[in-house]
Amino acid sequence: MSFVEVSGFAKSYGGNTVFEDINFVLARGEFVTLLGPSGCGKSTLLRCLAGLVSLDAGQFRVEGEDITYAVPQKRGIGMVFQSYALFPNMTVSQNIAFGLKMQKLAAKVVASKVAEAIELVELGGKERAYPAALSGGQRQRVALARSLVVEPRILLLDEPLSALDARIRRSLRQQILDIQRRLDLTTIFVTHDQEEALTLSDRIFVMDRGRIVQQGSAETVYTRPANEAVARFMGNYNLLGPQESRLLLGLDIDGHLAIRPEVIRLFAADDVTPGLIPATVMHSQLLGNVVRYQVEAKGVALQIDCLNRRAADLLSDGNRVMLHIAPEDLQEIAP
Amino acid sequence: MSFVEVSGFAKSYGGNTVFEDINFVLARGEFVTLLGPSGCGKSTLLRCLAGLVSLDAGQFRVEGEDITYAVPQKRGIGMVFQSYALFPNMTVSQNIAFGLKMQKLAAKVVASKVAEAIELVELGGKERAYPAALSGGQRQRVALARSLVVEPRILLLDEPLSALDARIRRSLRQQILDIQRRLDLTTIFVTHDQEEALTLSDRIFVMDRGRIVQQGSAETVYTRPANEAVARFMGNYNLLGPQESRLLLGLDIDGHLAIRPEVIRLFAADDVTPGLIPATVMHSQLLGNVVRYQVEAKGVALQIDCLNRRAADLLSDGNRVMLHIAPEDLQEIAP
Amino acid sequence: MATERYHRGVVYLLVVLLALPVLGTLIYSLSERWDATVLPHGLTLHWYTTLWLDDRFLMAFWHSLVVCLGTLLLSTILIVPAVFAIHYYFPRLDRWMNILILLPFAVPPVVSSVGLLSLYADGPISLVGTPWILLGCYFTIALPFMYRMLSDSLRVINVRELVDAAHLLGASTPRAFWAVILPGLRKGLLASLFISFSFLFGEFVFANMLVGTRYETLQVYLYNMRNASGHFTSALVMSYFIFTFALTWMAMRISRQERT
Amino acid sequence: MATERYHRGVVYLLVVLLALPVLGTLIYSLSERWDATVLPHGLTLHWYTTLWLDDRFLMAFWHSLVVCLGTLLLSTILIVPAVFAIHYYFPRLDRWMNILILLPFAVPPVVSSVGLLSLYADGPISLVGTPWILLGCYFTIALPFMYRMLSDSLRVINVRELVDAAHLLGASTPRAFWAVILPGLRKGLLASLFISFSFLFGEFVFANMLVGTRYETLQVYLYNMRNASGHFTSALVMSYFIFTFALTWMAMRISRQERT
Repeated sequence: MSFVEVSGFAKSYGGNTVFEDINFVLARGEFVTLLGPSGCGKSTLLRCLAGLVSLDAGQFRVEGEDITYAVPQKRGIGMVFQSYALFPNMTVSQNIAFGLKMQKLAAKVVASKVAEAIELVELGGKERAYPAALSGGQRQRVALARSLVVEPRILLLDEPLSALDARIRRSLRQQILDIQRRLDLTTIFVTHDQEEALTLSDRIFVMDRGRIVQQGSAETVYTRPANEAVARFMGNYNLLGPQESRLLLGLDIDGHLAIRPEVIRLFAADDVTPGLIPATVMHSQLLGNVVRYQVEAKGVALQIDCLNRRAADLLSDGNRVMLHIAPEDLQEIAP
Repeated sequence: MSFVEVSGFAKSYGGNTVFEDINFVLARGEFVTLLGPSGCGKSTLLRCLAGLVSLDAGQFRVEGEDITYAVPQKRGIGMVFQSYALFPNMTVSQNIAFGLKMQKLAAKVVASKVAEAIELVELGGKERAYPAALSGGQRQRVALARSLVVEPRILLLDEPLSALDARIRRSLRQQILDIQRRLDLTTIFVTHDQEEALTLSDRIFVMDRGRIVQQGSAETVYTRPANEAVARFMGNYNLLGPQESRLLLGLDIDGHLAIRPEVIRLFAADDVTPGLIPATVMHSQLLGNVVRYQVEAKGVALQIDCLNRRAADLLSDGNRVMLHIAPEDLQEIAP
Repeated sequence: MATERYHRGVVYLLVVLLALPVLGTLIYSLSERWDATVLPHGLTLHWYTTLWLDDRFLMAFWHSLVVCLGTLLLSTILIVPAVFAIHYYFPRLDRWMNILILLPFAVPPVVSSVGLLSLYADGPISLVGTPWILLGCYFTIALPFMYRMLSDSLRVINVRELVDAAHLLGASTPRAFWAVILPGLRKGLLASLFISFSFLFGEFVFANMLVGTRYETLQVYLYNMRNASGHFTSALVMSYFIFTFALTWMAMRISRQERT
Repeated sequence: MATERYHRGVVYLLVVLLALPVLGTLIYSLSERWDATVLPHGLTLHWYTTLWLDDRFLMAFWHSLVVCLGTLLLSTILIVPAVFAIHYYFPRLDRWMNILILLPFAVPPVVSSVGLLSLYADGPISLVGTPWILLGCYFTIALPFMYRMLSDSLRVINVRELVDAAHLLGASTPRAFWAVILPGLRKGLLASLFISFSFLFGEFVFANMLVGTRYETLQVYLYNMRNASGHFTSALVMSYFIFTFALTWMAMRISRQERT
């Protein structure tokens, strides 16, 4: 028996299918990400899990108990919203205490649990501040503490980092992961950001047009995308059509061939090792730690990522190079 | 004589210095980026160049002509705003035609120039659309066309891509660069995004607390930061204090030592080449094309970026490795 | 669910409370007699034709139109540039204006009428009894609506940046105002004019106390007719209601379009 | 620059237009005589003491307070749950409510008074002449202000998400309303109550036409005193002005705090 079992979830609004045929199981303490472009149905799915939106079909079990039709108050599910949803008329402490007060716990117990939660999210000193006086990152940490303090069985996070700027996003991401590991909390994280999904998750569920199109670890989803849509969404894959595959590699393939830009190796133009493919640098972009080259090899345009190791090693437009693509890095891919 | 000469620019509001001692020259057709964290004064500097905000001190020459006190209408400067600033009551064509009509050009000339500009920014078919009906990326292209059609001597771009999502941002970035190259337009681009600055600019001016702290090419600014603030802002530099330098490398240095995470090379734990430093992997993060390791070597925590070439090559937490740091990659840096 | 039913009930109650008197008046105005019986007797348009052929009614209607439209013209000329000036040059003044324009709310018409009457009673200029004094008073009534709605319209369109953009493209400030800002105000202006019109058209206290029958407006006529047949006054009320409701509806349509 | 000066001029003109009558009345109320001379004669508080020791004035003041506060209590009980219900359960209804609440603007008090008078004149229930009928009429006046301001307050606080969050933390809908939504409405509610109060307190037409001297309110008293000494009425006007201006200022303060 799995900790969480979701089977046959389906939902539509006025004839439009939001999602359908959603099935997955989670182990206790697992961190999974629902990853997909905006409008793929992932947020609505999360709201259905929380009981805030009713399902059309499906069954939802947690620890064997069927809670498909339970009211949100009785599910034991915590949720963090993209817009924080902090109670503006309450201080940080009062916000965090709200769920405990609903359980009618003694004031002393409430106070000690709130203090613990505030320490957990490192907001000491902000107890009496109102949400309006906090930064975005601090607000989201209050929201996190408020959800955690009632000890939910499952934590749902609905794009919690989208409204924050890049630096805060990275540090809060790490903090969420640390807390989740420490509490061994079963967590579902919704995002449209690939890097977020890759760095956080035990498993990634990729959603596309209302369906889960791939479930797997970060490495698997990134390196073995199930179809073209996943490949396009996950990285900057070079996707070769049948004709391009023939031109570049002399292979006869019906479908598409995917090659990640970071697996292609560059060698000097005078390298005579057999199997190398001659190419010309068309354009280069310094992205920081990585240099991205656009090259042309046998009439096929390819993108190659290299580390930015030494300024002297950077290739200029028009430079000739040799490429090496290992056969095990070629992937046939479903359309 | 340089195309643009800015000397001694200073501005303060009610006792607070916004910027001071700003000096630079630009060659015709140069693309420079003003890069800095928010609140460093870069946007106000841009508005001063446009004549929208008055200067406290300084001189501004374009093609030798002193336009320090010229009204915005007479400067021959085009500007694109972060919020687009499109005229909501006018169609795309009317927006683009506005500047030409102010010059009282014949209707026929206006029409042909507008058509040309629309083609330049690839908005054919949208001539009669109102801004409200366009996507963010399309709006910014209209704003770009509107500024370009009057053939300004200098184009100013004030974080034009900040309001757009990641994919659109990347493609519009490329489009702006292509147009700038084609028209050989002297351009000043304001941003707080390092990647944007690195990929776009001939030169980057790094601003910090109202001053330009470094001017140089993308490669120079990225690989040779002038001080600690620039190093922290530009990348994920490993910054070692005097004690850490001694521990890790046996070097006696007063200041800080900066090492970029992508220049450190990893070797197998059993490699006996002299000069290698033994280390332990503490943590790894898959960022997509790059894997980021946190390692500990001789009691010093380091961050290392590697390409994500093969799943089998990924190191797990606790793995032992050997590091190689080339002496030429060590940089002493001003505090 | 019980909570939801309670809430739903409150909403319906509100609707009924608002609609009932209107319906009663409509039936009354269309019936020949409705005395001690529960249901009215006889359907007739007699009361409506009597009303619309009455010269005094038509003259009062005309007076109201002149005063209202005059006020709106004056208000537009004064308030539109003022709102723009405040938003472009002195944005911090907007806060103070929002208090200032509440003055007319703080001083109800009876109070200011009595005040104005005692001020002008012995003064050299005799505005009392002329429509000119109404123009001034009505201006203070229109001001809050117009200022607020125009100010809201401007807040949406980021005046400073649009004018900056127009300047950089070679436009002068007046040119930028006419070409870029005014069109954005058009719908807000129309909506506020409609609302002000229906409010001014219904103004009674100033008209009665300061001018009275010397320049009888529609409301004063209506007041003086209050002892006529109930059916006649109901016809008057319904005519009026339909007229201003059509106006208000147009104002709503315009302000809704503006939002999209 | 010429444009800027023109705009600045318009702003000053507006301020003067609004402030001048108030200043004149103030001086008049504090002077013993101000007849044919340019400047007033003698400084006195006589007119103020006369006013505040008049029993009829105090009774009228009391009547006005009772009717206004009664209306506000009724409005709060009905409108607050209605606004919440509309925003939480039927958000699309908000558009229709915004039209519906304009009905009182479309039907001016004279029109509805005449309508109500003819409706009730022959009817079995005789509300005319009692304060109860004022309560009903005043409710329709308070409704637009209260609905609009409360609705604006709710639009800012994202009702649905806050209630969802409260539900997930174990709160029922009524509990979520009391603990999370109502406190957010508090300031908007207070501000709208103040505005409604100063508007209702200044209402004259309904009070005079439907109730008159049978339950004399402050405005009716003021109207009936209009032929008293100009100095006396000026003192009345100024007392009134200071009272409601203080109220309005409090309302502004509260609604400003709300925004920060």
